[in-house]
Amino acid sequence: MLSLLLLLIPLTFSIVIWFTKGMVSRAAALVGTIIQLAFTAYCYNVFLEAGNKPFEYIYQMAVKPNLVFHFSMDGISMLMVLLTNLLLPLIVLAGFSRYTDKANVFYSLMLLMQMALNGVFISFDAFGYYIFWELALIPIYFIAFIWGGQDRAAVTLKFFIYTLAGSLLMLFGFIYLYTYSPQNSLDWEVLRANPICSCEQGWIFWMLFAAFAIKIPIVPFHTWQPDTYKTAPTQGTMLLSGIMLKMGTYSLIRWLLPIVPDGFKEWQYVAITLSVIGVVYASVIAIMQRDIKKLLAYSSIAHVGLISAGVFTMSRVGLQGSLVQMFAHGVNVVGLFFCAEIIMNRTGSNQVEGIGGIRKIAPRFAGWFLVIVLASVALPLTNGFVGEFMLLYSVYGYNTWLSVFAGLTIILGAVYMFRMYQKVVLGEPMLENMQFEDLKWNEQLVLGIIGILIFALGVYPEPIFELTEPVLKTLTP
Amino acid sequence: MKEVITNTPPQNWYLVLSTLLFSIGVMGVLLRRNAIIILMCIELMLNSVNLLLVSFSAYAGNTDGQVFVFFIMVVAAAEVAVGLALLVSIYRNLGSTDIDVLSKLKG
Amino acid sequence: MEQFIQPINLIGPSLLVPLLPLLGFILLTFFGKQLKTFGPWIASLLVLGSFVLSVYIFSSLGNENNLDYDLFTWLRWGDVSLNFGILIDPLSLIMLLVVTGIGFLIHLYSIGYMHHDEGFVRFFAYLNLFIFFMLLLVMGNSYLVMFIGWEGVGLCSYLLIGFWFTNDAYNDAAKKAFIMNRIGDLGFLLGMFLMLFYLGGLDYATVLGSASSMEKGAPILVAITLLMFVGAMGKSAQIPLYTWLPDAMAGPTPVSALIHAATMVTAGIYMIVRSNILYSLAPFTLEIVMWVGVATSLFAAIIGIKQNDIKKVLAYSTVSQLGLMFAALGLGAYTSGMFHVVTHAFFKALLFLGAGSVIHAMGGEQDMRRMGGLWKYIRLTAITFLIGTLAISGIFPFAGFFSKDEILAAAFHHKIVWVLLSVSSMITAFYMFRLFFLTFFTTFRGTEEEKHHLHESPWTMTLPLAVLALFAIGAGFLGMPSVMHMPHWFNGFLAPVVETSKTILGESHHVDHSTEIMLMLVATALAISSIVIAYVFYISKKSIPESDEETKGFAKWVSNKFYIDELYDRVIVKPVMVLSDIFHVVVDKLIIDLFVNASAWMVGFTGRTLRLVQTGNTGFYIFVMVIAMMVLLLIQLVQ
Amino acid sequence: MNTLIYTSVLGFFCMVAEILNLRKLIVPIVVLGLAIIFGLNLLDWNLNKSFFNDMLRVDNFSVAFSGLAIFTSLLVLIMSGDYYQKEQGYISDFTAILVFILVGGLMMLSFANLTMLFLGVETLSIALYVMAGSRRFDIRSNEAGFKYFLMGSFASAFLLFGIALIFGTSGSFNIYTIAEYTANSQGNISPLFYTGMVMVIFAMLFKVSAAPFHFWAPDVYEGAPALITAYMSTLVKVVGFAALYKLLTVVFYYTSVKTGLILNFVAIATLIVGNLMALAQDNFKRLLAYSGISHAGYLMLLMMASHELPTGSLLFYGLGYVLSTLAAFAIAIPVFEAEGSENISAFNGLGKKNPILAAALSMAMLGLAGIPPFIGFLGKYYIFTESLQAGFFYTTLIAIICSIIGVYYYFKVIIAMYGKPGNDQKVSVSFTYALVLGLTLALSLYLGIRPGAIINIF
Amino acid sequence: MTSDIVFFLLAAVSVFTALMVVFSKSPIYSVMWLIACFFSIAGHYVMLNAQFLAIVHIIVYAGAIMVLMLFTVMLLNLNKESEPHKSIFTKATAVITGGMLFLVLLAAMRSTQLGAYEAPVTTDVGFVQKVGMKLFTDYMLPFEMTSVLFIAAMIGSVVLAKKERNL
Repeated sequence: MLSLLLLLIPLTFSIVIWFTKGMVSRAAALVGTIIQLAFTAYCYNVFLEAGNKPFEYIYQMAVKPNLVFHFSMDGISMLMVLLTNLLLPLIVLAGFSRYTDKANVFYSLMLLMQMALNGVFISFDAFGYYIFWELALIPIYFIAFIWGGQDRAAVTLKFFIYTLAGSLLMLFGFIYLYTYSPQNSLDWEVLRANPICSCEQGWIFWMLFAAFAIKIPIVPFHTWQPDTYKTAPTQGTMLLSGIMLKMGTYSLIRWLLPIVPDGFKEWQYVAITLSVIGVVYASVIAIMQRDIKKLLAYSSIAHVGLISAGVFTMSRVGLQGSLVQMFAHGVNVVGLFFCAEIIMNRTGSNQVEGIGGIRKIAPRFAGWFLVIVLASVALPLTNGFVGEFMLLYSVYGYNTWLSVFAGLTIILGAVYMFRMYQKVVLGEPMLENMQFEDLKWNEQLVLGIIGILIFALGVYPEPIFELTEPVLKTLTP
Repeated sequence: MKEVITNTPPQNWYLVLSTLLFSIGVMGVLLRRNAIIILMCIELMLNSVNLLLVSFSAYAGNTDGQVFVFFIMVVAAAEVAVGLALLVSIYRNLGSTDIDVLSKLKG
Repeated sequence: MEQFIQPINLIGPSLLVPLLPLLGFILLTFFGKQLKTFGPWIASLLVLGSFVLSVYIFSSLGNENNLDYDLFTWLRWGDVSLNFGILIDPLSLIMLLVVTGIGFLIHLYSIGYMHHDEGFVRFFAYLNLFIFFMLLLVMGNSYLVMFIGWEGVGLCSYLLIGFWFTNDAYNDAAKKAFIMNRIGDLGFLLGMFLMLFYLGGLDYATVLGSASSMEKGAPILVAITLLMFVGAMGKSAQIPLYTWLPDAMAGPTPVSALIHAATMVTAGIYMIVRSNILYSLAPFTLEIVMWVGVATSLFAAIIGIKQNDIKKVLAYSTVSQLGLMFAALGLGAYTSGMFHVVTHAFFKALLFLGAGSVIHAMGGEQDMRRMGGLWKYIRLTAITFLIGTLAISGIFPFAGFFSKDEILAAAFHHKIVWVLLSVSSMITAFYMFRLFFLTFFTTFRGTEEEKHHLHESPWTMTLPLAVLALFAIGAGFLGMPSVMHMPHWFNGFLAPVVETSKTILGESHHVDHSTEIMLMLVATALAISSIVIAYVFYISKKSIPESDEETKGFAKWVSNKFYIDELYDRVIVKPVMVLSDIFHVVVDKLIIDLFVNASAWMVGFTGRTLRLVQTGNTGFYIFVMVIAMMVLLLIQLVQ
Repeated sequence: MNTLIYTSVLGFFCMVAEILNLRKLIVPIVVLGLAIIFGLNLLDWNLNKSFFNDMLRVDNFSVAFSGLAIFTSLLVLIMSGDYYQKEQGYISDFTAILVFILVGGLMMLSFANLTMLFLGVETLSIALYVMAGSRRFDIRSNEAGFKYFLMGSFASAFLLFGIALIFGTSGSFNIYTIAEYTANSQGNISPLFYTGMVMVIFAMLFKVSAAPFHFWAPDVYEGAPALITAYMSTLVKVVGFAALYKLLTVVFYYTSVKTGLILNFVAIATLIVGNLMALAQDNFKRLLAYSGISHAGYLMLLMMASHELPTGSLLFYGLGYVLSTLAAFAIAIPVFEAEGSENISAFNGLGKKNPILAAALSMAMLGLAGIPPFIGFLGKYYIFTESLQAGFFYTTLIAIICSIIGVYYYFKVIIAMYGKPGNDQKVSVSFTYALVLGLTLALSLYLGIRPGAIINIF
Repeated sequence: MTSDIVFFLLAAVSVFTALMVVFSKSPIYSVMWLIACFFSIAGHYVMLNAQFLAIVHIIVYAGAIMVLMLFTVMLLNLNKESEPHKSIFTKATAVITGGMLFLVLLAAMRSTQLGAYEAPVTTDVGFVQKVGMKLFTDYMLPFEMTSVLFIAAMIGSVVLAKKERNL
């Protein structure tokens, strides 16, 4: 029942918010997400004490074909739910510094999205999982489309169709599994216990992988991403990069690895090579990006490339590292995009070049921004390092040369991040009459919380290990 | 009244004849542009069916076929009525019954 | 390694050592506004506190016991768990003392030096953060913790080089430093992976333990040590990753003194000494280390001759000295290298601070061609600077003499190395005295305005100078050459650390006393001759270096640092930038996206083409239907 | 059986009402009557009886689909009151014909004899020819009506020829007897039977507008009055597929090997034609026509898999399609009237001026595109499951790829609503449209969550 | 044998008139040829002993439907060579298609064994009583439902043919 509540709270708020207006919507959204966060904290406690029993919920929708919503919880799910519900209040709060047109719809969609994301992470039946997976796409599409910037129609449509194409292939894979697995069930446990003949796992792997690779995105399935990140309103971009992208990496661990283990092994080398190529490729592109959000988008591709590479090593350290990094990247990228939003909002420019001098006017902002930049270049004692270390090590364990190649990310990451930081924040102000107000209370709060998370997890990531270790034990030999 | 016709051509001949008439009807539909002639060709097709049914019915000694023919006639009548009404309506608007003119809707 | 008794009572103080500067950093960052006047003092006092604690630990620990304590598990997966722990042994103790001691002095100096800067408080926050990371680096009980400090000091270096962030050239220098360091760090990281993979852990005890059971020259050890050495190259500015260090002089002078001369850049040496067992087991790497060290030493020294910026000269001298240290390490003389680290820390810090004082006096001018004759204006600075210069030139009895001599003695059996190193130290003596003469003697070449401005620095600046000068004189006596029949305290203190290496490497080529004396005399003679040459050039002839445009031929190459920066720019930076654009424009936009868009376009095109079939002509429709009908019939027929 | 008779009576009532001058009451009474008939129809659940010498057979299949057909007509008739407001003079005629269309549909659903099927098809079609051309002074309407008429009667001729051949070989019009014949003479079935079978299937495929027999649909949908388009695209398609399904599962059950390839061919063609050609459309009705064709393609998958008896999926998909399409029309009709255009551009700026309407239309479009959590997704899910289960691997894959393409054109409408500027003139939606809209969307959401009620009915 | 000759005669007439329907230039001739065709088909009915249908056929087709057509042709004044010619290509395609359909159908019906139908077994199937009995017992429902069809068609025709714009 607890898991149902996890869905119902945001859903209820989503509906309620639709009927409010302006400032009230904003406040209601904040209240809703905070309540959800509090509830998640409660769930976390319950989970630690009682395991997944209180979360088990099965709703049989139809008998033939067997449609089931099976909600449950394990360490990985809990981690992702925590991340989602932790970031949502921050994302909502981030919106307090600017006026949003039709705020009620905006926040209603956002809460709907939260519900869907929670659903994705606690679904233990592929059918329910798929429903939520798609459901998550609708609000974000509308958020990106209605409140988006330049070329929004074309860009968001491309995004939607691209991701949907992947999802439908995944659906095909799932249906095939359903039809030809002995039990005629899509339940995670059942599918895991009765893997389909390994002769078929190869192509089913690709069906599922297509969906995840597009969502993550792994090069070369990424071309929708930079433009979408750029066009979407920043809060949407935060949702996309902070949480939605994690759906892909989460699914690699949750669905791809256990369901088609042989296919996974068969294609491991391709997937891991693609991921690592993506890491370097995106990093190199990011170096010369002129648009701040696109730069961050490419950096995100690089980071998640490493995450997926870690997953594909199939090693304990890779999986553990990817989980840590998923959480860390979620926090960091939200912070980065928030900073980008602040910059773009106040200077009116979205270019890396030609701003400068922010540091001089708004030192507090510059400081927090630097902290997040450092976390994203994986400086030790920030959360970014923990995961990156483990991931690189896991890649090393798979192949030495790949790890050298992947390791370039720590150099290239520094190159593009510091280039951007220098051009945008340091130096003399280059815009005429630049007014750059230092952080407002809500921004201070958001960045402060992100900063605390960065260091807390960087110094003491143990809670994540504790949470996820039992699951990983079952996933890897 | 029995055995009125004792010696009839093989039934396959009727089959071929109806098929031929049917094909002529189809050909007419394809060939002509005048709607009313197309309508007549369709009637021809229906009649070939009728003939076929009657022959089947007669050879199998099964009245059902003839009853069906009756229904076909009924429907044909209704169809013609509606068709002609539509035709008249079109003619009023366009002054023509050329079906090639009726190609405003396309794409 | 035998197990030591854990001196539990020292854990608290040891933890406090790094935490005090961290506290300072936090205080100054968040309450900088409120602490405008007292902040720097608080920061300095906290570092002093660390120093005092270090002394306390030093005195109560001695070199007999180690403090090796795991605080908590940091990273773990499966059966592997990597702990966050501290280790205090003789080696870290030495570093602790140097870092906190010199750190404190430089804090103190900075109070005077940075007083008028608007980022006064921020500066101290950064300095404190640096001290924190540096202490972490030397106190960690595993390579992982060392890596934290390793990267952390890199960050601080970045922050401090780019301290005056409105100047984009400085920012570039800062970025360059960070990225160069990162390149090294990648090596370090990969080295750690190998260790973790093959040696089963990252803490020193495990790594060194399992390494000592391996045979000498095992490829894996060579690989590990080479990779770690790449890290050291980055951090300690060795060829080919040295170019950041001269640029790093963009930072405030105390920073140059603390980070880019005394402490951070020696981290590479610390690391190698720390893992001396590994290196001893990998003779090939040692060879490489030695040659890189020699090459760097000579190369940087040559470049140093033609530099005119007072800090640049010192920077190249630092690179050169670091090369010397690596050469020592490469020769297996770990303690000698470490000894030079310590003495170098003193005299190089002294020199930098002196240079800072000069710059302070000159109102920011750094070009030696515009100085001269400062001796009478800033007497104290000049005297201490002279001490530093003598020390670095290796004149008896200054600190540099002893440590340098030890290294040369160690190199003696390797004649070519010995010759090259001797040449390098000769050149060192030459350009240092060139610097000294150009700055302090003959006549003042600056503007009138600058002349009026000349004044001695406040006590906060001169006191550290004086203290460091004392050490520059005295520190050498910690390691008396055996010929003097005095205990070599330094070697004795570090003995436990390098014990195992000694046995691995076997008895080092010990030079007998007469040779030793001969070596000393040769070295001194070379140094003095250099000084004389410098004197002839710059005092007798009163020649001043020509302006940049006039430089020609080889000299032009030298003064332009052999165009190495330009080379890197051409060969690495530009291609990467071009590659970035190619990836973005050609691969991303053109190839991949084209593929995506083309498939979309194809679909649309097919749709538009199919539309033509829908002509609106009923006859045609029926025609197609009949044809299709026939197809169906035929399908049925054939089946 | 009662259903059919009462519905016919309801149709006659409309005529009488005209004479009695009860024009104002016609629509309410018919709606009420249909509602009652809907209830009566459900009472026949599990009746499983044949009537009139096995002319009709009422079984759960017929009850369920009749229910769907009646429900569809009910919704359309609710809207007809407002739609024909300006043509009060014809209201009784139109209402009667609409009811007679339903009568034809009901015959097609419960037939046990090919005579009934034929009469049903003809009743439905003839009434529809009239309705498609009922805007007498609109050339497009004329053209639509006449095109539909010509091609429809042409297809009817084939249907009859096929029936005749089947009758000739099996000696009966009763579908169960024919099935018996095929079952008994396995391997010895006359080629005439197969030819007849192909012709009958062809005629039915024509009715459901499967490619390459779809040509009439876009033109007729575009030209016909919007309400009739709505009716055609929903009722006719559902009923046509149900009848085809019944033919395939009863009459041609034992010859499914022969039908398989034909249906496969048609299914792929329909999927591709429907989805690809919809991409380039500007006219909303035409777009929905192609969308209807593409949905026919998905339903063709079910026809292919019909030997597995996926009746529940058929019903569910049909219902989902009806709900989404009618919802779209309930919004489109008032918008068309307000804007005076039937192009997609009529929706420009709707998101600004009528946010609720726009949201509703978005839901309808997402439902048609088959995106969760709307009913359209579940329908597709079932279809893919069924067809994969039946072993049609590549066809299913094509269907999946086509549904990706499908998203694009449904989103055209959404993009028009939210992404393009329009005028500020608000669109007012009368109560009846709102009622239909609310009903359809609520039901589609509800069934999206609880499909069990429908899907596992059989 | 006589019946064979009669059959061939009738068949020839049927096919010829049918072809004439298709190829006549003027609609009015087409109508006439069609009526002739219907009569020949009625002849077949008689041969097949379906007297009732033969009569109904004449009445409905020749008497009602064709008169209606003729009436329309006259009303709309279509009795002239108004039809623009289709291109030769189209014509050829049409003819070929028609021919091919015939061939395909024949091919599909090849080797047809209608063994059971060598000769009519009972010959009174087409008599009025038989058909009438069938119609009003077994086929009662369809018969009744034709009324619905007719009413629909009737209303439809009325609606479509009304001249005034609004009531």
